Amino acid sequence: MYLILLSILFPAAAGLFLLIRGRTPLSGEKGNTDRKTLLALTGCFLVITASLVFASLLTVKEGFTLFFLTKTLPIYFRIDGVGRLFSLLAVIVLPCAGFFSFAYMKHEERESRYYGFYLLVFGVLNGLCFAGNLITFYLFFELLTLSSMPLVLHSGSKEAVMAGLKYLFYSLCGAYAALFGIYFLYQNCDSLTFTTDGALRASAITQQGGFLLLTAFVMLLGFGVKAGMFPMHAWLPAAHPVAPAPASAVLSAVIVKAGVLAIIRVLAMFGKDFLRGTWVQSGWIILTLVTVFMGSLLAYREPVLKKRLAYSTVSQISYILFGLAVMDETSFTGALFHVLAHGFVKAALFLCAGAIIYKTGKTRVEEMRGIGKEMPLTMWCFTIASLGLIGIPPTGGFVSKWYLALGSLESGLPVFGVLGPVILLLSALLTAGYLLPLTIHGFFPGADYDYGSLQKKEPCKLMTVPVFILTFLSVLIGLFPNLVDGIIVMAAARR
Amino acid sequence: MTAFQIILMGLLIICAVSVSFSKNLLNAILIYMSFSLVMSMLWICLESPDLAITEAAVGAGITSVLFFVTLKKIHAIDASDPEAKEEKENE
Amino acid sequence: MNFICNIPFFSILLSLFSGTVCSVLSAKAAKIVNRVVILAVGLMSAILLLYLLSTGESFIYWMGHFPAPWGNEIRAGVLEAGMALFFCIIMYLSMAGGAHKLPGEVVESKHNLYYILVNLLLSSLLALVYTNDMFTAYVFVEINTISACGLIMIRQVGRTIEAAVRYMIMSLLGSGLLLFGLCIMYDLTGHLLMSNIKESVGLIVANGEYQIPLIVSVALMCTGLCIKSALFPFHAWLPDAYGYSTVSSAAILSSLVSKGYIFLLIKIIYRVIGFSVFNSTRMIDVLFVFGLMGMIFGSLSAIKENDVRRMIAFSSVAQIGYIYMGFGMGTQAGMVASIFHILSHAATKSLLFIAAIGLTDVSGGSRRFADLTGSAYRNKWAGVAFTAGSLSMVGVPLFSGFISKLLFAQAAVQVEGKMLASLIVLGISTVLNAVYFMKTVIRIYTATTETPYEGITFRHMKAYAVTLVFFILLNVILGVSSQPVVDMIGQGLAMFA
Amino acid sequence: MSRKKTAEEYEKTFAFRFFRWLSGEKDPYIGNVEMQPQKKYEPDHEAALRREKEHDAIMDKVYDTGHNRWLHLFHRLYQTTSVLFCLFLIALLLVTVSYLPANGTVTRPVNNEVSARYIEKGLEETGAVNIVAGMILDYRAFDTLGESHVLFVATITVLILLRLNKTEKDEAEVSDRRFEPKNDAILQVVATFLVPVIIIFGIYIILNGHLGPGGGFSGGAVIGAGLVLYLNAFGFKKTERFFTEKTYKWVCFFSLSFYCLAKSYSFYTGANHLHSVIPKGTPGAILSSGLILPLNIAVGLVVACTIYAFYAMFRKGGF
Amino acid sequence: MGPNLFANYGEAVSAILFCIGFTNLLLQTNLIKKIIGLNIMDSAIYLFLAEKGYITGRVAPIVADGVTSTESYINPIPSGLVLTGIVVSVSVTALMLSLTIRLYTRYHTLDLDEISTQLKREGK
Repeated sequence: MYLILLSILFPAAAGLFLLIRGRTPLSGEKGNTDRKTLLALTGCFLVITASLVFASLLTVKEGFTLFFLTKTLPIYFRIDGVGRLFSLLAVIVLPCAGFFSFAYMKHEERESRYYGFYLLVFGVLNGLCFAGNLITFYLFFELLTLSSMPLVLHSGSKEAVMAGLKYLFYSLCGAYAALFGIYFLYQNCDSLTFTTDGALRASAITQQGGFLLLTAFVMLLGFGVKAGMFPMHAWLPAAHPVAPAPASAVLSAVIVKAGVLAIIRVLAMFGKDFLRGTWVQSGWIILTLVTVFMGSLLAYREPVLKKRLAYSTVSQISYILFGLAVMDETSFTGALFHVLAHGFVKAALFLCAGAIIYKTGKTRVEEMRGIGKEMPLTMWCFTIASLGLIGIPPTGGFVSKWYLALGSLESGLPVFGVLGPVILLLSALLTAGYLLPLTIHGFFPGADYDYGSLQKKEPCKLMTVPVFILTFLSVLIGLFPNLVDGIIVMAAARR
Repeated sequence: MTAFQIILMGLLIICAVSVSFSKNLLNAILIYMSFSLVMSMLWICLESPDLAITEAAVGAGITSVLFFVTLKKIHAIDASDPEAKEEKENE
Repeated sequence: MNFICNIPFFSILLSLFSGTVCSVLSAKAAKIVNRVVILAVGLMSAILLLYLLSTGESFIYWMGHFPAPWGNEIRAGVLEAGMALFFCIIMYLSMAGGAHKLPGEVVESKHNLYYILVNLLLSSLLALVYTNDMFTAYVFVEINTISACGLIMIRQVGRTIEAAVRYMIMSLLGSGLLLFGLCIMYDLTGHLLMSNIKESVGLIVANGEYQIPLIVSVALMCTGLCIKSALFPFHAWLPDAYGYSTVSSAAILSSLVSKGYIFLLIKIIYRVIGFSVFNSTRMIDVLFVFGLMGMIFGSLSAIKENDVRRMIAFSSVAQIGYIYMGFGMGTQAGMVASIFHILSHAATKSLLFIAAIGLTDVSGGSRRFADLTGSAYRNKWAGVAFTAGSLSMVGVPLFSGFISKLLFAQAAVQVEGKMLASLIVLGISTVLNAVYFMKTVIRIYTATTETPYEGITFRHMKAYAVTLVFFILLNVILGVSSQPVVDMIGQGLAMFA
Repeated sequence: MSRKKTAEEYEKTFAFRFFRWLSGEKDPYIGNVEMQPQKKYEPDHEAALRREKEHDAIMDKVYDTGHNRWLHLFHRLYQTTSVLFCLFLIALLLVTVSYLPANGTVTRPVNNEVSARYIEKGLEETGAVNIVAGMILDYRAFDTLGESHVLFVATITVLILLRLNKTEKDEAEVSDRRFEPKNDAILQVVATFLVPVIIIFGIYIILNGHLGPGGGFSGGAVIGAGLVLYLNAFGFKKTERFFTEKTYKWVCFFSLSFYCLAKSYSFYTGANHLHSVIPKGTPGAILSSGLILPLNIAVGLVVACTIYAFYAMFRKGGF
Repeated sequence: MGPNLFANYGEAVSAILFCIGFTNLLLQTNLIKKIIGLNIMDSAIYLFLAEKGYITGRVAPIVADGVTSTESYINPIPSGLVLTGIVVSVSVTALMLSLTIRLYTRYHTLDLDEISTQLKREGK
């Protein structure tokens, strides 16, 4: 029990410590040592937190109540399958991106603030994954928005501030919409503790069925904002280009997944049987499919690399949401698998993009011709990760998309059962279309490329190693899906 | 007695309305003073001598004096209107 | 009679008497007397609260030698004692937090007058809380109004005097309506004591006689108190009054004075008219609609504002709208939510005012957002406190604001006809709150490369920082362990009946 | 057959706006929410002055009601609606009045056991011949305590507003006297006769408060009026010999303290059912009716001083 | 319309006076007239209250010759309330008038709208 609490409070406290104590590193000798201590501290904190989380993932079995907010609303923590999965993702991606940013953030101002909030986000994410009921979850959901916003607007430029505000307002609006759903659930459930399948009272379903469906839809939309679902996706492409690359990686790989986690929880609260076959399901599937297709299309048209990746996130997250919306065992497995796969891949991609920007300063795709010659290692990782995102067999992406398509076909939904896989396939083609040219032009810049000006720009180890790890993991789960299957099955059983 | 009361009340309403429409502030205050006096008479009619005494001392006396002083102060600030000598209204 | 039962009487008389005493004391002594009195009253109220919680029954205290319908009475129950305690806490913290601004904004020779006003304000609030007699309530409402006016214009700049005039005009309209309604009520029932009036009102309703005068009287009293507590269309005086008076005054005014009137309204609803009779009048719908409008328009005006303190003041308009919306729901749950919101809003709003003054002080006294940029770095404590207050206003869990919104939503869900309207407006207003408060928070945490203003460290504002810490704690306590408070409110309302 | 549109034309189409929204490029905050990029602070006085001038110009334009027809119209509308509202209020109140119990009759709810007891037992329970005095100073003394503090707090606010410091005070006196003759002989002669009469009358009203109409407040007001007359006739110099701010402060303090403490004693004994040691005396005698006479005296002192203080404050901001 | 409008002529008059005062307080631009309106409004309420106590044919509640029967005196309660009320209204009037003086020394006008215009012009 204390492990859970510690793994939430330690990083939060460490983050606050850095925020309060930290001052901007000065230039010169003193600044350098200051910076070194800061980095060492942050590194230690990250490692300690990660080990704490691992320890609690492995050892903690029972939930516990911290205190009661009101008589019937406890702050309750528990580690279940789904939480374990998401926590695993967070605990791998966050330290990687953290170490990456040690190199990346070298020339930015106010590093201590960045690391402070980074650690805060880590703590809050742990809380989010370990939350055992809806109110606790909502608490950490709000805190996540608030603590991750400073990462987005870190640079303090006008665009960054506007993007940060946009992120904040989109997320808050979504969260409030969801909050009203929570009020209704609170009225119609015996308790808000997460269950496996439906917590609604039978009487409520018969009496207020229509209203509850509306509530479910509003909650899905509200949490869908965080997951970048279609009508409210606009904050993602605005926030990503301005945020520092490691922050984008975290944002896209983990924080956006908080929305997915939320939707899984909501789905479990309402129960699949309650929602299956209703207009809510169809509406939701339509939204996800629109998002999948539209995201890919927009990514295809987008010239700025990070923005392209952001649209790609919009599209890929909706793969997961589609898998959830189908409400079929297989597709659910696929969705969970895609959470991991996409998390690793997208983090790797963003870190690669960050490395490119850091070393060459180029942000647009057409400028990146011949980049593979300059930074071969990075580009190789980029290529492999791209393949993962497209879903080419040896990678994790393939496995997840296979499950998704299979589940959708198995579910026997009238139109979407078939339409879904088709759109997924189309979108995968588009994904190939917007990611592979980068590799192709990167390695084969064409005859007119000026090889004379070419110079090796491979980044330092602090940058490449995290990228390697993430790429390797994305391939690993593709090669040995059974490794993850254990967790997934557990998650699927106790969702 | 009733007729007297009704006349007094009519006077009250007349006073109140003419306060609202009088252009000159001094006039307004004077009318308000008479309003208070009528009021105190009315209270005698209503068998409340305590109120009558108090109203006569306060409404017609003190309050009006304060109004006059205020008016005088205001004219003094303007230093333009020399007809502000009516502050000697007590009892 | 247990000796503890004397506490309400002691607290009122002590604060009243201390006002008189302060008039012959020097500024310094008056300050000490003021602090001691507030603390003593707070302590006594706490003891009384514990006593009442243990006995579980309210009691009546004769003010004189004569029993119920002949003499004055005061009455103490859980809710009253709790309110008194809470008012004392907020008042003490507000006074402590704003003490350092007083010498700069008020002439030295008038300091003791300021403390007289505060003492009398406290006594009038206590009397409003404890009284069981309508006419006593009216008299103390007047004391409350006049001393609040004094608190506004003690800092004598043009704006505050203008605001004081506007405040007085609105307040006097309100008092007039209240008194008129009270007179009609007296004519119908022949009583001035709350419990006796309630009996007679029950008879009147049962007989079906005098229906129209009854409704008109209720409407007049409600309108009067609404005007006095700055419900939406009557809020014109509020931004200037809160925005330009000295900071302790602003905190006290926004968190206590208007709340005193609202508490009186609650007493009238429960103890004079009767909850069910009140609900059967159309008055609650009117309150509901104006509450909703206040929530929206207050927030919209706050968004447009470019002066941080006026922004907070406009936010008060919105928050008072919340309280009236709770009344308008016409259920017990709505009432509990409103009362909780009174507490939560008082704790938060005074925190915001006091924190804002810290921020403006390190920005050369300017309240414009442009100058406030980065001020949270210059005064770290105020920055943190402002952020905490904003989070509470926005309704982030763990702060008191979340609980009150939760209670409102729960109450709204139970009311058939008004559910959708209240939930939607609650949502919109919350988002609007988020817009202007988070905007400010980002603004004060946007670092400036170069500022003309000096920062301030802990050493130079110990008392101020400690006050802020207490305020934040109060907020968090209300947000985390709300259940006992809500239970207490429920128990107190049950005692009202 | 598609027609190529120019960029400008395209920007106006719905499709463009739709795609802009779709791709998240549209920012609803720009221009709506105030948030500008960070600028370095540069003190620029000229710009500030210019801004101020422009601001003034704009304000002139907006608030020049003579030329601003819409504002004028709005004012008219506001006034009309207010008048209509007041007419409505009159109608409402008249309807209410018409439903009230009939005036002057014995059977109304107002004439119940409360007033009956005041009349029947008032004399014996309070010792006051004037039942009203007995009622406000004994039965309902808490109200009256509040009332005298209303007066007190009003004086305090007036002090806050109008009290001046030493130098300002002298100037104020000079400017105050500008328009009136000093030492008006007629006034002084009249005042010599009138002032003692007025003050004695006031004292009579106070002391007779429990026996007949009158009481502390009205008597105090009469005395105050006498003091004001004296002040007007003889000027501040004369009055300051016996009445200064200090006198006021202490008189007020002692009277109010006495009031507070006496009433506290009576409340305390009443509520705790203790025997009060204050004798009631024989009804009708001057020294009777327990605390009512001393309380009347205290109130009278406070009121007299307060009224004089009001006047002096209004005249020259101090005394 | 109820049955007692003409029997309650005193109350009716006081209602009308109340509204006149109310209108003055609300509408007059001149502060001093506003204050007079306030006083009229208060007086109207006191008249209303005093009418409540009045019973035809009885005398003021000052015990004469030791007669203490209910039949001989009017109801004393309203008189007491009005007495308290008058003090309150005097205090408020004094306060308002001193505010007026301060405001006038600062802005040289008695018109509140004009003052707010001036305030906006000052921009502070």
